[in-house]
Amino acid sequence: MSAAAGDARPAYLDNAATTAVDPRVVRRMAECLTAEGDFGNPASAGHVFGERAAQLVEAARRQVADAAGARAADVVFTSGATEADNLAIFGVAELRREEGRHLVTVRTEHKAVLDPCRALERRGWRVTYLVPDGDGILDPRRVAEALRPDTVLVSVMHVNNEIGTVQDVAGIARACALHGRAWLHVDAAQSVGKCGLSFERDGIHLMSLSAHKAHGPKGVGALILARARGVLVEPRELGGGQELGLRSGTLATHQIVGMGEACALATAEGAADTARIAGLAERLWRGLEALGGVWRNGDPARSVPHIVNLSFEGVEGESLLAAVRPHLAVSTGSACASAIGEPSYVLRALGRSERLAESSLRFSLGRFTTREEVERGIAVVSAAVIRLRRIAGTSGCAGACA
Amino acid sequence: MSAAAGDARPAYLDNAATTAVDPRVVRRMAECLTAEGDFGNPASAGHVFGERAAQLVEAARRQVADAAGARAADVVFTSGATEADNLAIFGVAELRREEGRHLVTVRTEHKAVLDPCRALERRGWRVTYLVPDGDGILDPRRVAEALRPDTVLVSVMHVNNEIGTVQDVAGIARACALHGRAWLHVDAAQSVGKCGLSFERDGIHLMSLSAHKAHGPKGVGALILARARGVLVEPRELGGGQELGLRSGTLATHQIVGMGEACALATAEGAADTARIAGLAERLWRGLEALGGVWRNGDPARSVPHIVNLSFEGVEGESLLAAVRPHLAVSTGSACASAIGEPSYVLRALGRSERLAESSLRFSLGRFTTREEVERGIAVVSAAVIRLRRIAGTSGCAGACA
Amino acid sequence: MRLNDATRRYFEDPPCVGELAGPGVCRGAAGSREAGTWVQFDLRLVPGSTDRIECARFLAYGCPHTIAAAAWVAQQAPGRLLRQGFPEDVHRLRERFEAPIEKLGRLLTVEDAWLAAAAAVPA
Amino acid sequence: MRLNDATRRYFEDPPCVGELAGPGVCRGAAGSREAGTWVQFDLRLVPGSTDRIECARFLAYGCPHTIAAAAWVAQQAPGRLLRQGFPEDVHRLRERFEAPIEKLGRLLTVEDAWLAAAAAVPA
Ligand SMILES: Cc1ncc(COP(=O)(O)O)c(C=O)c1O
Ligand SMILES: Cc1ncc(COP(=O)(O)O)c(C=O)c1O
Repeated sequence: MSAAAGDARPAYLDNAATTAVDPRVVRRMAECLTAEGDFGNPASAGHVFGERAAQLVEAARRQVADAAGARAADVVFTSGATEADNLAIFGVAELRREEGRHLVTVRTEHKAVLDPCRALERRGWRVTYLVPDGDGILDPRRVAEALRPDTVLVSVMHVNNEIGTVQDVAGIARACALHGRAWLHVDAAQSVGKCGLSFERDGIHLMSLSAHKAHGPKGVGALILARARGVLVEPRELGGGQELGLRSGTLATHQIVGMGEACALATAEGAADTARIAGLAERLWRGLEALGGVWRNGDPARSVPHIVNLSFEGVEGESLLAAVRPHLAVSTGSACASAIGEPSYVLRALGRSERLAESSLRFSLGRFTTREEVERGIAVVSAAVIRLRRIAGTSGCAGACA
Repeated sequence: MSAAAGDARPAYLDNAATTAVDPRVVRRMAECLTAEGDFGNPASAGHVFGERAAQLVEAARRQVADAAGARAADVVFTSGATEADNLAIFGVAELRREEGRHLVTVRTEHKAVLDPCRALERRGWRVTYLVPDGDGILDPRRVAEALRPDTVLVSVMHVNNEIGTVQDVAGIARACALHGRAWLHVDAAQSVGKCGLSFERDGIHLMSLSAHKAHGPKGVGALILARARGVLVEPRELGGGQELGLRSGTLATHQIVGMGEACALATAEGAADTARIAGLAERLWRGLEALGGVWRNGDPARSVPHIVNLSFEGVEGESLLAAVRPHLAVSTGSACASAIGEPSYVLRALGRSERLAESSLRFSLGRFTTREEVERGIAVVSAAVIRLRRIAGTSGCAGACA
Repeated sequence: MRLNDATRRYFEDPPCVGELAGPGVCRGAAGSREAGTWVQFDLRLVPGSTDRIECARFLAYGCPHTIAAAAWVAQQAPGRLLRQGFPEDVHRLRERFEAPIEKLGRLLTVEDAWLAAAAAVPA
Repeated sequence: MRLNDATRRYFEDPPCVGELAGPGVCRGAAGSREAGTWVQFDLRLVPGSTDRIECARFLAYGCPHTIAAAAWVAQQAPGRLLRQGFPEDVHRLRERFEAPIEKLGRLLTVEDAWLAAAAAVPA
């Protein structure tokens, strides 16, 4: 624990829960707030305050579209990826309900996808939940097999928020195109800046984004819909008719401008950030692997380096967390899951024992993660694991006794 | 038009569309964004970044509750009043659908209330649309008469966004309590800082708030529900389980902190602001009344002074707007309505002719409105009306020829 | 509501606003204020002529395009012959002021007012 | 996960961790690592005594409350008599460490391990 002594705040290795906003993003946001700035309501057509705000929103829409490989006209701003996921799933279900009432998704999706699916099941829809392999990867052939004539939507996340694995969404899109009429929704909340997105090229129909996982502000996201390919949703927020009537509500200029800027930075700097983070992630893994009895969740060759999820044998999960958290901000499950406090259903779906799933830590790195924070992470976790194994009498048995 | 010459930007008299964020609010928001600040995810229980963010959210919840005369535990944060209105109406309808399928609302409500009601009608619900009197006031007895055994919700706005009239929500709440089991939803998006709100004392069941009408940020609002009195809604955003499961999605700390601070400032300074604005509004009215043929919409004795809605005889509406808008940011209908471009249904509901409704301007004042802006407004509008009446040949006939 | 330069100029500072009186003046109007568009032209003929226009004045209650079009038309009047008809094809007029297609009816009201004034010449 | 001061102290720096060997040591365990909670006590009796405890050591695989409670119990051991039973009523122990009620079962595992060790004394 001495590694952390004297430090005012724990090292932050929880960037998959949320990231610090980039100061360049903050600067752009600040320009849209006060009386001297562009504070107008983008819906106030006809006076310069409104027109200027609308221009800023449209410029941001371009930036978001560019980061996703999509057309600007297909971007609908929302309050985050949770709303985007709900809009995609309920919105398509409502729109296409006469065509069929079957959905396909994956056990390792975020709750913002799984909970709407459950709600639809309660209303009589059928949902197939696919299980990825032990490395977290879903074979597109499994999707093809699950498609039925009445399947209207397939929902598969791109970068998994707990283990960082990247699904082959292009392959899944091809499977959907070949076998039936289902649209493909991709939850890409964790993807921006971490790996390339190509909405148009991959033939994706709907995609959810969130700004705050990529050094943008919390409370803003987007649903991208391939309108030129006939994709639509039944709107869920009705009123002012903003966003082509697909999502009413005053557009939050500063939030949208912030998301746009964060996307532009991700486009410009994402590859360099990722390369640097890959080095840090490798150091973290090597440093902790040395403890013995440490398992890496998800195939690193098919994952973004930003998320390193490790299971520690021979230590109990709650004690591991309690020991490291005063010195290190890390998660077990996703931040959302930690509001509820249940063991990671994602790791369980990958076949980890309940015990080992509980003794797992998610380290997640971002643009502002320093080498020093990673070293601190290694020191803190090593000390905790060694101490707890000593107390548990499991020091000598790495590899067998968990 | 010379009144505006040399000014970089038009005078902003469109505070009912949106307001500039108070610099004190901006400062608090800025503290929750960057790596040095409280950028954590409030759902990240267990490390200080998350805990600190959660504390800030809870402090803001208190501030919002105080401004509304409600209990902090009853505040559910949303992305704005549009979402709050949709959650109230769809959420109650879904929850209580077995008890009855009748709603009562008013023709002069915001679209964020009327459009959900229309959507419910398409699904077989019955909606009674009450019409206020010519001054925009709804007699609570009209509500009592409209209640049926199967009425589950009454939705009435507090401060009207186009004409500023204040409904007797306490009286309407009493009518609801006496005649049936309907819950009362109050759209108070325009109320914060303009006049007192007393959610608990008035016996209101649900209330929608928005931050950006009261010098807070756009993109954040709240739905208040009297949970202690058994009021609930069926949630519409599912996922992480935030806000007691009533509204999932990562809580946007800076937005919520901004709303809290805006509410605290409204509580502390709203009365003084309102007194000052009343003086400015009086000056505006006197200055424009002198033109002759100018009608005030809504009973000023039962309105907030922040909104002054005037109809100008003898000038065509589009020309009036075109003449003033380069020099003055004002609205005809609400900002939302102006995204669509239809004549004000609110003024029509009050019995104004289509012509006169179109020739109306909404001047709306806020904390940052200066006397100079009001004088500029008087000068710009007077010049435009005089010029257009001369062109229309209606100069001599104020009072009869519109 | 985007106004092009011509529209803004003729709307904000229209020439030929007003009425004419006296011998040789013919007046015509079309539309109604109640319906949202009303235009009146007064045409004064060159003394002794029954065809050549000396000058024109207009009044208009209507949108910026209506006002701008009426002003522009009145400005073209001096020297024209009544029998030459309306100074510009209505579709050309609409292009000149980039009026949206929904406003064609209002420009036709401008033409109707002009034709009514021309028709008011004592035979 | 809020830990009170006592829990944090006994969790972060627990006394009496380890095992004992040799004559006069009795060992008992309860729970299982697979189920998430496992506790073992080694009690050494004062030489010659069949009742008075000289010292105790523990091992624990479990949550912070389990570790803290086991450490505290082991610390109380020296000088106690076996027949006095578990050093503290489990409900009092739960209050001492402010463990949530759901964790009562884990504290009972600590007690079970102690009782198993006491029962292991050669009769
Ligand atoms: C994969 C994934 N989907 C959806 C969400 C929800 O996004 P938001 O926080 O913008 O509501 C998150 C983050 O919590 C996520 O990681
Ligand atoms: C009365 C009223 N209700 C609802 C809204 C919508 O609120 P928001 O802009 O926060 O979506 C507005 C503002 O546009 C309003 O004036």
